Amino acid sequence: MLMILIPTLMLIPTAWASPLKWLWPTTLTHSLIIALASFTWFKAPSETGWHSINAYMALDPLSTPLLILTCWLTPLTILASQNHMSTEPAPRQRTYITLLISLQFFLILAFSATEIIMFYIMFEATLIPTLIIITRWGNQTERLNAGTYFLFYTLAGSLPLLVALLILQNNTGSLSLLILQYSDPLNLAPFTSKLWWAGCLMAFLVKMPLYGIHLWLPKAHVEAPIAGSMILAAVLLKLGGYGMMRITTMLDPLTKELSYPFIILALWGVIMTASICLRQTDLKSLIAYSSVSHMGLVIAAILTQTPWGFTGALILMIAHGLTSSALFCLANTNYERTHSRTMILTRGLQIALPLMTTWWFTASLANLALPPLPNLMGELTIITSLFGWSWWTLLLTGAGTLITANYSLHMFLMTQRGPLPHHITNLDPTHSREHLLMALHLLPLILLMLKPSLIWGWTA
Amino acid sequence: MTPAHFTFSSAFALGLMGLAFHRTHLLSALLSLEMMLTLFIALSLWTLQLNSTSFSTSPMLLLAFSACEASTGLALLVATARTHGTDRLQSLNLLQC
Amino acid sequence: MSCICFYLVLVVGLAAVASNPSPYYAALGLVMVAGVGCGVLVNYGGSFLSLVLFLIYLGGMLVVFAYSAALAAEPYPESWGSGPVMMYMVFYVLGVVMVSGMFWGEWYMVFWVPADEMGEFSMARGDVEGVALMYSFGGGMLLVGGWVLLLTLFVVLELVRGLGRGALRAV
Amino acid sequence: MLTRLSRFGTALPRLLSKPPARFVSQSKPSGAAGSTAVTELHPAAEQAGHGEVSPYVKNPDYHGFSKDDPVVDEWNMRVGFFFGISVALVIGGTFIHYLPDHGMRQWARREAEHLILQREKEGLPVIEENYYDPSKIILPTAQEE
Amino acid sequence: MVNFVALAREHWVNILVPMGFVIGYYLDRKQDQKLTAFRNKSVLYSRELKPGEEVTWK
Amino acid sequence: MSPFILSILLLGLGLGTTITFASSHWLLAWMGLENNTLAIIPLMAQHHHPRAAEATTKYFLTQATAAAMLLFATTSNAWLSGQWHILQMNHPLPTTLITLALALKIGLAPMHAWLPEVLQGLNLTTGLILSTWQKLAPFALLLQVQQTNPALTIMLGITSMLIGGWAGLNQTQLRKILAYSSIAHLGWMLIVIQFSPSLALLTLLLYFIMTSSAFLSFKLNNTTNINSLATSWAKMPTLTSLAPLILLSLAGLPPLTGFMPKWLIIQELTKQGLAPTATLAALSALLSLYFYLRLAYAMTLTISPNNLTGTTPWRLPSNQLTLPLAASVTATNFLLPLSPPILSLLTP
Repeated sequence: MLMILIPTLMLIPTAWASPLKWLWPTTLTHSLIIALASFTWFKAPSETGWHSINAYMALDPLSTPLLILTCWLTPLTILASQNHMSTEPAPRQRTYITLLISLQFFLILAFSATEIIMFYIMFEATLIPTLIIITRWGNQTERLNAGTYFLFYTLAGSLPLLVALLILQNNTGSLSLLILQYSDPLNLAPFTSKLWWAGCLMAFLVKMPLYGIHLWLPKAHVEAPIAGSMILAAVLLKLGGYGMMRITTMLDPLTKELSYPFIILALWGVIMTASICLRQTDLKSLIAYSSVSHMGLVIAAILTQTPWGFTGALILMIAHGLTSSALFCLANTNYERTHSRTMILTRGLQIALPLMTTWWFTASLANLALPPLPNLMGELTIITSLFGWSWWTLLLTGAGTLITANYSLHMFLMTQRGPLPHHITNLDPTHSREHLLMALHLLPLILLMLKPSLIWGWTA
Repeated sequence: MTPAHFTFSSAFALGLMGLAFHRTHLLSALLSLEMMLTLFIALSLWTLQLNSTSFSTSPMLLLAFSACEASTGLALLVATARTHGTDRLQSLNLLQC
Repeated sequence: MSCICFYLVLVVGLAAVASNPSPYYAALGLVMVAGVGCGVLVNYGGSFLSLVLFLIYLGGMLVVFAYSAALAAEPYPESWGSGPVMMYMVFYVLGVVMVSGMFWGEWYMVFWVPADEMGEFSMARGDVEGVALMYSFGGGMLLVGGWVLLLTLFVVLELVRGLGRGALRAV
Repeated sequence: MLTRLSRFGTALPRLLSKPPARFVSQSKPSGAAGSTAVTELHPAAEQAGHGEVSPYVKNPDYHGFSKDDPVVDEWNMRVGFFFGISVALVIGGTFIHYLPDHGMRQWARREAEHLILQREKEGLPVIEENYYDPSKIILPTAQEE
Repeated sequence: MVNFVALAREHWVNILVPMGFVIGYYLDRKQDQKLTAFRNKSVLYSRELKPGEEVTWK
Repeated sequence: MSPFILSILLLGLGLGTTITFASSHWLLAWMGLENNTLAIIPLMAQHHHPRAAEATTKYFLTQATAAAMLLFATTSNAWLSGQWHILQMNHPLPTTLITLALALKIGLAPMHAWLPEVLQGLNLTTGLILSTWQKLAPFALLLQVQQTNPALTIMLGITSMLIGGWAGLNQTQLRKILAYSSIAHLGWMLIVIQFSPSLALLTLLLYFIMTSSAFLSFKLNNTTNINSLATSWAKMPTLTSLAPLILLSLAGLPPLTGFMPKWLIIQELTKQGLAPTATLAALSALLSLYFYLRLAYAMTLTISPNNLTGTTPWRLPSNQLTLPLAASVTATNFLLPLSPPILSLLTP
């Protein structure tokens, strides 16, 4: 555990001490090495149990893939931000890298915490670097609004969680994840226990986000700089899913009935947000809404509380983390060249940036869950588990899949095909850096097809 | 409740209400603050009633402190009269929002 | 009975101060209260404390009179005869009467004069001896009191130092 | 109006004569002039004044890493590709591929096959509702409790 | 020689993260030993170290 | 002000609080409070401009009233129970009165209106003294008084938190914002004071640390309103980049020190079966968070257009003392991991 955590901390002095010329390659290289070292976490000695335990942290098959995703995403954010940070003065570049690294630090602590309060603190701790990244390095003035939305939605959801957790702590005497599932269920008055259930889940539902409390997400994504969007879509949303999976084991008798409206709302949100994507003009906003749509599936799967549901949710989270991050990077390559996110202004890029179209194609296909990719594996597992819960969900999930395919293709055709408008003929060619970035996003996704058991989670 | 207790309590409450509700002049407010006088009487009466001889120093100390307070209040009256030109409390409105 | 009269005057006097007349009259009310307070104390046998109150407080009131004459002089001073002041006065007195009604019937008179009980045998009165204790056992308190008076001296000096504008402005 | 214009003084002719390069009309000009390439309207060299000069002007072999120094740029690219692809993906992928029995799944499968073979040999049903043999579990009697 | 010094001056920062790995590995080991000691105090879980084994933890 | 007089005044300030700390008799405690009030008044009015004089007058009136109320309540207590000892208050009426008088003295919500105005009239150093040192003595008394009515302190606490959050929302003056933040923090302390006085004390001390780093950094930047915060990066770049952390620590966001008191207080409240109150308290922190966030936006997270004179100050050497600021900023941001030892230091 500490073997990854302490090098992550050491990245911060590295970022401040390295000469400016070598700042970006140094941090990139070292964070890549850390990501490589984090692969050792896959070496789990037991089937489903905890491993790499120390006093405060431990890993299990649920948290390991998410942790490795976190470690993998940090070098990618560093790689992606290099171009648009190059005009900033040196201390700000270093501060930016420091924020990204601190985000990785907090996320590692959050995913590996064995104490729920520790998880809670780190869950909230990720807000501050993200907030600063969004509001300091975003481009438009709306970023301040987006930052406020982001902070207040999350906090308003998660402060009741703190109270709920402390109630649980007063009743059980411990909040350790290692033993909590063996403790007795909470004895509260019926109405209070329902409120408690909602308090426990609301923070994660806001973070995921559930349809209806998702309004912070498109704003934050659209206004954030590329690294912010990437890490937000790829990892921060997954904190919500991870927290839900952890906490539902303690909500046991209540979830059976109380989850009904939430499952329905989540699935309804899949369709609604996917339909919003269909008529979206803003490229980043489209990708953000597609995140909401996918996360709706994850919420529904977790709330069914079946092993298949959990497996599907984890697979979809990992796959979506890589895919949506890749899509944001692609959107950013367009944005850096055309300075516009409006899709109608950036059409026909296949002619100008032909190799990039390959990446667009792959990423779009991954987003619409093409068969061998892990995205499909996740979605199929989720759809199956939901089908087991109720037959009627097939209407919603089926329609959702259909619309997802629709808007993914729409996004691809809109941006890549057709004639190139005259005002953007003078584009820079793509950089090797961007190809490296896309390769580092999509190759792991493709490689995961070969060994999906890595991201199956608890169920072997 | 003894009449003496009631008397100084109500007198104090009256002074407090006067301070809280009706202030035209800063000087009026300071005069209302002189409800400390009732506290002097109360302390003295308590001492005298209980025959605690050694406690009868306390009214003297109270008197010394309230004299200090009164003189500080009057000094502030001078200071505000210098800066604001009047001692009307309504003119003390620079800091409101 | 004189005691009850003193109490009444005390309360009415403070109501007179509180009902927001011009500072002239408020000071007058306070003088009245202080005088009555001396009476109350004498009634209880605290003649030394009463004397102290008389000397210090009424002496202090003189200063306040001077201040109100200098600073808060109004062209049309309001006494208790004027409308709003009278109204408040009546309101306050009525309020006190009503509150005292709440306690009606629960009065118990504790009217003993313990400081005088050994009067026949002692040369000095209890309160005098008590105050004199300030110079022996209560020396610490005397120090604190003296310190505060010194502090107040500096406080007042600092407060009225001003910006070199000299005298007070006209009202 | 004239007085206001006169404030520009000598700058005025310059302001009027040369429209800024960025204000390019996007509507198609009529006639033969319509075929003019847009690139002619704002060639790369003139962009220098807008703070955004294409790095390809300075370094045709630009890789997107360092705008100032071609050597640093290329070295950055090499380092990035080496550590990203060769080290992280290839070595990492190899490591994961040769991980000993991730999640003990192969072991579990072997055990299951063994168990099935054994049960078939013994003539027992392949799957049974009791995980343990109930006869082997010795419960304490009521008196002992 | 001078070249080496210049190189070291320019790239000494690259030692920080590997140093972090070393420190982290060392601390992990210490943690394991601590937990082993903790476990060997328990009657239920304590056991002797096998030959060549450093910690019973894990 | 002559240094001799200044030293006498500072001595009086320290002595007043110390006397109150040391006393077990209400009269002596009252004397300490009076001493304290008298000593700070010339410090507040030292510049003799109208706003300072006004603030001093308002402060004097409220503090004198509060002290008189305190003495009245203790005299009544003596009349009713014959007891002058601070720890042995058991008649409900004087206890309530004393609590209200002390609430007026430290500026708790229904009696809070003087605090923003007074703080607005002071310079930042005196404001810092006012919002830290001057709260100690009344708070020490508040800790010792045994509350007879549990609803009173909870109501005071909740109203303070809500009003402190709500009224700070539309302020543009930093000192007023800090005053409302002080009210909100005192609300947090009051809500837990009867359940765990040591926790309230811990909250107070942490609030002192956090608010002093806020005050000192504003002082270093020489700003008193939101507008002029925008140029602070030119004066003190490092501090400016740390400023959001200070402000968010005041707001109580997790990995920073400010979360510790909130966490512990919420824990104590849920332990007492007051979960709805705890939730309300936690959500009221969002109100305060909004204005802290606005300050952070103005100070660090946006960069305003600037002119040449605006960017020069950092070239000029500043001779202001930064060591206390550095220490308090460090403590403001990084004390949360140390919460177990800090807690065990303060809880008996």
